[in-house]
Amino acid sequence: MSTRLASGGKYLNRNKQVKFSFNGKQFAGYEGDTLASALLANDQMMMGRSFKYHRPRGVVASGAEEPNALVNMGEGGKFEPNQRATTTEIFDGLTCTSQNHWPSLEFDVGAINNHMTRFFPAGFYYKTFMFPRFAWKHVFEPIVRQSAGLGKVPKDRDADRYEHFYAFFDVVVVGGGIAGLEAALAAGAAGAKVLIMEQTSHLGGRARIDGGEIDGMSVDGWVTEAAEALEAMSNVTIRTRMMGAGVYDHGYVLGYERVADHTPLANAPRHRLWRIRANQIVTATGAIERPLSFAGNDIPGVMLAGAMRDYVDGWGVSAGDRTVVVTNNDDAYRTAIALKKAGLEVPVILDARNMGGGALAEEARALGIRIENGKGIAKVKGGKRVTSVAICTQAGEGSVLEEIKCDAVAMSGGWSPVVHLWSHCGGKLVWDEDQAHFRPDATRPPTNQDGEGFVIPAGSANGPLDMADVLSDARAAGLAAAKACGFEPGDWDAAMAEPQPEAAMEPVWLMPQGAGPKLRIKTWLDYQNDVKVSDVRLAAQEGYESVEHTKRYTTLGMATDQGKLSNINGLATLAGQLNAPIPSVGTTTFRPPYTPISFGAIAGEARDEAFQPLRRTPIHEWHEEQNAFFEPVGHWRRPYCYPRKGESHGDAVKREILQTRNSVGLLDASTLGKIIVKGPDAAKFLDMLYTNMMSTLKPGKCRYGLMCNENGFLIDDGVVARIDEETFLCHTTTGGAERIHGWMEDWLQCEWWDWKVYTANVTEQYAQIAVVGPNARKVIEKLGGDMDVSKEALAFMEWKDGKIGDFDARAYRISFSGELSYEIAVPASQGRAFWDALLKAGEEFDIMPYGTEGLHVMRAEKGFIMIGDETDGTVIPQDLGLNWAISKKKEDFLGKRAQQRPHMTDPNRWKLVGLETLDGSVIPDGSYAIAEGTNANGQRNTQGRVTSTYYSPTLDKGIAMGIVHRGPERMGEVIEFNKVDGGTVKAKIVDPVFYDKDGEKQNV
Amino acid sequence: MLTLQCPYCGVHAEETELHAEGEAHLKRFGPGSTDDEFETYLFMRENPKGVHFERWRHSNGCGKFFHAARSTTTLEVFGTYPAQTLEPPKDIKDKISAKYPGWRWREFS
Amino acid sequence: MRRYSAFAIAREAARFHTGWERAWRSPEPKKKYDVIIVGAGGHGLATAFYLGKNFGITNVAIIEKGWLGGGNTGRNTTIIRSNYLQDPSAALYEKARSLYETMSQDLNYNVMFSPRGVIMLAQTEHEVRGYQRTAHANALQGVQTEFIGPERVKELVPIINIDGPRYPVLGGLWQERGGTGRHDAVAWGYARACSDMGMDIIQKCEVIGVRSEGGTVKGVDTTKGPIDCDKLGLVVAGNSGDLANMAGFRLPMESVALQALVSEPIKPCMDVVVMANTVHGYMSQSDKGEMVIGGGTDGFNNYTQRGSFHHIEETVRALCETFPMVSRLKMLRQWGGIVDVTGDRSPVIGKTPLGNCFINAGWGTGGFKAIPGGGWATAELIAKGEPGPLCAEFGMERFIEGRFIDESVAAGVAH
Amino acid sequence: MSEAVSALNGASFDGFARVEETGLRGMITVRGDLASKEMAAAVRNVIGAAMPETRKVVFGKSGAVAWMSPDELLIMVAHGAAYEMVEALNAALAGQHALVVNVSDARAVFRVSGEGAREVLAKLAPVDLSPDAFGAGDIRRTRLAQVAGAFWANDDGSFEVICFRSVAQYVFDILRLSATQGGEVGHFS
Repeated sequence: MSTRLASGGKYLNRNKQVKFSFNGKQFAGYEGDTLASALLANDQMMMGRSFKYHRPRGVVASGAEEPNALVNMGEGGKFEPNQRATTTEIFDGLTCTSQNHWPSLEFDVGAINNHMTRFFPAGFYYKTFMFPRFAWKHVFEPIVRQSAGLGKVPKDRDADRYEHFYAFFDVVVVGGGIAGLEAALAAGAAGAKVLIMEQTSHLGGRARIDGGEIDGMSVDGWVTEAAEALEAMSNVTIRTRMMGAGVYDHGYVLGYERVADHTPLANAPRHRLWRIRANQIVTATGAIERPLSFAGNDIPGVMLAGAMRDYVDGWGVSAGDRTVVVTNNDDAYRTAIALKKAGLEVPVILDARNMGGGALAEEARALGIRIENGKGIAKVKGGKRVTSVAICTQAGEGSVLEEIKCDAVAMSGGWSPVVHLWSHCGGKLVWDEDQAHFRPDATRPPTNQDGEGFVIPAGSANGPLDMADVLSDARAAGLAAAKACGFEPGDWDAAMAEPQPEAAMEPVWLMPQGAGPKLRIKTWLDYQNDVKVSDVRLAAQEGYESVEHTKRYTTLGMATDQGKLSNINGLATLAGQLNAPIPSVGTTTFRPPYTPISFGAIAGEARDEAFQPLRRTPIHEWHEEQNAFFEPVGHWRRPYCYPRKGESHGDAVKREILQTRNSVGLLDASTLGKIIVKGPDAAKFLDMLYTNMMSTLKPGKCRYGLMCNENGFLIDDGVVARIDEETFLCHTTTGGAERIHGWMEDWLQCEWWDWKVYTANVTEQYAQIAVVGPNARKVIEKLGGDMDVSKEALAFMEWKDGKIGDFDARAYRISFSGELSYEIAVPASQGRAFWDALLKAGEEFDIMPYGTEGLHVMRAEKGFIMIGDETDGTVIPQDLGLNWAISKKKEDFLGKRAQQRPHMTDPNRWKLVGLETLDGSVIPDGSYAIAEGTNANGQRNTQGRVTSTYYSPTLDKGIAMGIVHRGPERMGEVIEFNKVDGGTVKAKIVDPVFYDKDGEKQNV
Repeated sequence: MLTLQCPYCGVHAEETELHAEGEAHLKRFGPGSTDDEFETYLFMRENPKGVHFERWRHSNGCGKFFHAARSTTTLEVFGTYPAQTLEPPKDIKDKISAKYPGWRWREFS
Repeated sequence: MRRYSAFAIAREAARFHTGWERAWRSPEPKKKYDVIIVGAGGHGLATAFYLGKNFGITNVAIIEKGWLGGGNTGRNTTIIRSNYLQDPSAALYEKARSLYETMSQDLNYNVMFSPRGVIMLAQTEHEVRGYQRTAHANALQGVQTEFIGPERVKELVPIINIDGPRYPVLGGLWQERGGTGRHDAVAWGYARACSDMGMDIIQKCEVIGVRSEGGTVKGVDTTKGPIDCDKLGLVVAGNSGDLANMAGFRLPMESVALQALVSEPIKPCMDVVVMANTVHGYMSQSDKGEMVIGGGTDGFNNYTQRGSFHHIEETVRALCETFPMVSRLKMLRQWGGIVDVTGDRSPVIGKTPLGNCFINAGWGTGGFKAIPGGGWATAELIAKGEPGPLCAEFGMERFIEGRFIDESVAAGVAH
Repeated sequence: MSEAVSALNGASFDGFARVEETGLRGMITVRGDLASKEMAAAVRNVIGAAMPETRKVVFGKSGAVAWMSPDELLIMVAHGAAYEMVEALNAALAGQHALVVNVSDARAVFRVSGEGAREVLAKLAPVDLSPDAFGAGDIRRTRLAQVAGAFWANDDGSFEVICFRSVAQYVFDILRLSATQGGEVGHFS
């Protein structure tokens, strides 16, 4: 059984007990425990079930590489699936449950898959489940989906908060082990601005467990001093619980800081995502131990040798009482020695190397541990827990020499540098024959904006495993990073350690090397996804030769650990089957993040009210107070209508329109874009920008203008007012202000930079209110002031500055409704006051506001086009009967050349008309006018479509605008519009102006 | 996540402060141009694998449009320069030549 | 070709699966082929398959610089739908969708086409009108779609945040027969079928030149030597500009990064595919349980297959808002592909300025769903030398004439 | 004249830094040739300030002058004084190709003060806010989370942040969230 040892555990604070629950059972651990160490301490070896076969899974590693020990953490708004037990610090009140089983971890119905293993080889689902055709969707897929997936689905809204942080450094060191510390010391002493981040809560990394001496001190002592020295450097920042999640182009690094995962009750953001720009990045990310491939290597109790040592020395936890150690290298002897020293039994060390180990082996032997060279494991026995191992010769096919009772197995297949961050942005790898691993190829680093390498690997992450080599490599990396930032080495001595020579490791990719199919089908490569040696071999046999093919065909390395344990072993297995050298088979591309990071952290503060900016006009609050129904228009919210008690939206729109047409209404038009264009060449510039001639506009006058893009399509419209000889004010649509301002600047800066024109976007300087209806003038006049708004003093399509009441105002006599109408701009800070004043003055006329829907309906009654309704990016002004607004005198304007192309001048283009249903009904939104027959693809022919369709309260019937094939030539003709239910609506082609054709109402 | 130095305000702006504005040094063709010329102006693009000249705007910043010489395969930036020019400055072309002798991009080399 | 079936698996299980044959051969190139297809992605392989199946042309080589299916085919979010607005697009994508329905049986390879339904959310009045327009167009195009109300959306997608607050769901365009497929399997299934017809799939063979005589294509130079052909099909999403360069013409397109990401797997919680265009994000759940997420493209030319992180951020915040539970999940993996985007964001299938050289390119973000349709149309184009009705509108000449196929019109641009 | 109100009417928040809307401020956008002697004279005579260098803000007798782009200044004066200043600047620049426009109501202004001020901004803007990189008199136009904005550092260690008026509530919200207790990063201290 696994248990807490009476002593030991350098990460623990044994004075502070912590209570938590797992699958409803109450457990206790200590401060400093991870969830995995605390569960082991409570003899909970089995922590989950595998993905495909639902096999029992115990913890196999002690850090970020763990594939098995994943739990559902927390409850309610703090629930999180797939939390890795090995990287979860326990806290009082932690609750978690195991995953991927039903009804319980101990008894899982899905484990039936386990007995069918042979029928579910790699890629089996590509070969079956095809008949009958509907069965995949309705029968097989639901079964597959239900049994797949891991953690439970979160139900509640996230109760935590998250944030981002931008930071800039010369050198970012990822990894707080001895390599990271030494690199940071070197770079920091040189004067560089350094960040060192460590994903766990403590500095020092593996070396603190592996032991040895640095500078004549224990590793623990040296780490403490190094950390103090770094703290003392004002140019160095140390962050723990922060993982280097990804390296991106131009020195961008993501740091994933788990601020409050371990203290969920603190009033702190749960995670903080650091977006860092680094000149140089030092990856001191260490190495990960590889499992060995033998039958039964997935049974709970089989663990990585290094991890088992971590649990004993770091957390005072034994994984078992009797542990068989199996290895192809010297490092695993450290585990045997540590176990023995902790008073645990090590019945045998199986060393696959014929020559056996070096000095460490001698030390183990001296402790009385039996060592068998050239031997391996034929098979591990056990179900939910290891019960024994069968020993065989590594060179053979697995004949059992001896069976040894044990409850744990410590395995080591060698160490692979963590090269993820090096690779994220394109760093290349080289195969190291001696260590049998890929390590960074220093000659092919990822390159930055200057074309120079910007990532430097350090320590074990670069290949070296011996502490002395690790330290010197790390110092060199730190100095190189500082140098690349222009810093010379500072006055700081290199840390020194005695080399500890080890016997060479020997690659072992299958144990025993001649294992037959019966063993291979029980030999796991990917524990979480249940990929075995037999699966990879099958993939190769079937021609999935590229490592990417094999990965995808077998799902090797696609699990939540992203193949940290399985990649190299899988690759070697594939190479073996293909009879090719490992490097020629290639390696898969490493993708960010290094380990999964929360979506909450990625979204940061952007949630609830801060999800997106919501733009408000100066009158917005009033609209809210009136319970306006808003519609989003870009980031603005505009009132759609102002429903009163008991009114439907339709009722409200009708009331607002009738009131406006009959008396007076108000519209908050503040969102319309307003751009000042000024300079000696302003008129010339606007002539290019608009299809109309703007240079002939007189100061004091307004003109409706159209803007097209260079492709000829209509992109914006609005009223232009000439302020003086050199100055114009251009109105744009609500969505168009920033876009059109940018468009103007683009032409002025990049094409006509010698033209003397300045622009300024003054949209937000003003609140703009449309006072509309037969009584509009009376309302304004009631406010007083010095502005004469009579027909004579301010005629249609004129503007004027002056005082209305107390307000500095500019009034434009323009109309988008066909009524007598003034659009009045006042400074934004007085917008609300002006609105209130108008409401008060209009009381006697029953003044009321109308919303965007009323605006839309009234303009449609008048046959005015709306950008976004009549236009959709494929419509040219000529389609909309706007030829009157397209100057024929101008040689050039933006879009003119495009409009000369054959398809644009084609007389068969659909053109704007009005549409009146024969029965007075409203044509459905989006309806098409059908034509006879079908096209070559069997689609029903069409001859037009509706662009705006409304019930007109003014006319009490359905009206619509649409574009129809040769429409204006077909007045009076009746055509049919489709309905989605298959029926049609008959409509007559009419003039698009339904109301006050002669414009008498707006010209009063 | 690119960073480009705005040649107007000097800020080393990151991509989120910038807006990409497409291929640089396009010659505008208006009325009177041939169909081919006009199509080339509007649609035909170099889209090179390697050295490229493009337009950016420092939109969340000083608002200026500028040009950048950049590799589309390594994202190396050879330089940025103002928009009021018809061709890349010599020092930038020289810098590219030093790294990619014989490069060509439309009429520039 | 030995057929795949449950019986075959049972038979093989008895002998530890030692009897499975190669899914496709790996031959050395011959000197000459009737047709060379450059690019063994979905569209290239499908083109070859339909050349053989529909036109009996099997002396075909499919040349691939990397490994088959390793470009955008193996990098996309596997959505299949045909609810397009414009007639030519709807015809092409619906053809593709209908071919997906029977693909597993046609290829004897389970591509796991799962018509679980696709919803495109309408979250502004403008989007409502846009999708109603699409629904009306689809009704006449023979594409089954329906505009559904918010209650129905909630019923189909229980995890959605229907009430906003920022963008309440006002409805959605629902295509019940849309869904997802297993992207790798599509490439592998076509490859197996092509190989079985005697076609040569030549992987790890890069085209380094296009040879022509008198304005007509003669063959290609490759890293495995020159190979002659009568007709050449360029089907190399993400590298079209580069190949066109070799063939001596320019294209109306640019190559940009498109990114996708997946969460860690969780138990099934969302059956349908949901696309939210107002906030720029879409999401489905794979059979493995991962939430598969995509967003928009980068704005600049980029051949690195790495996108910019801020796009991931925008997409993720959109999805956290639309599906609040997403906030408690973790991003497992992000990646990027290179997509070719044309001037109207619709693909190009047609002749090129070089005789007997044809192109299928410019799929932007929509390539996977079109694979069988694109292959079908391109095969017809190559076999007959002239476009058939399916791709008649997709030629490059549309950019000269100003006859665009613009699908963005339905994606709500607010005014 | 009717009483003018700022976008948030002086809203404030006290977290590990203090965030407050400062109220209305007169603002004038000036576009023109900043290198010309006429422009320098206009700024000197009307505002009593020197022409700011690139990305600097200078504080003069009657207001502050911020460098916004190579051909743009933002002049900040008392809200009530803006109109007269526009007149005066226009007069001083008569005959020049220049644009002087009163934008006093187009924006909102926030002050972020206290020890954590730098951190609050560093959560929102992709800008190096370490004291050696950004000091008093520096101004930066940038992005604040999802909107455009600008800020400068005052002599007293506080920062002033400007954004468009329509997004004042959003900017206040993100400043407030960033300054919320418990979110101290401890990076610049």
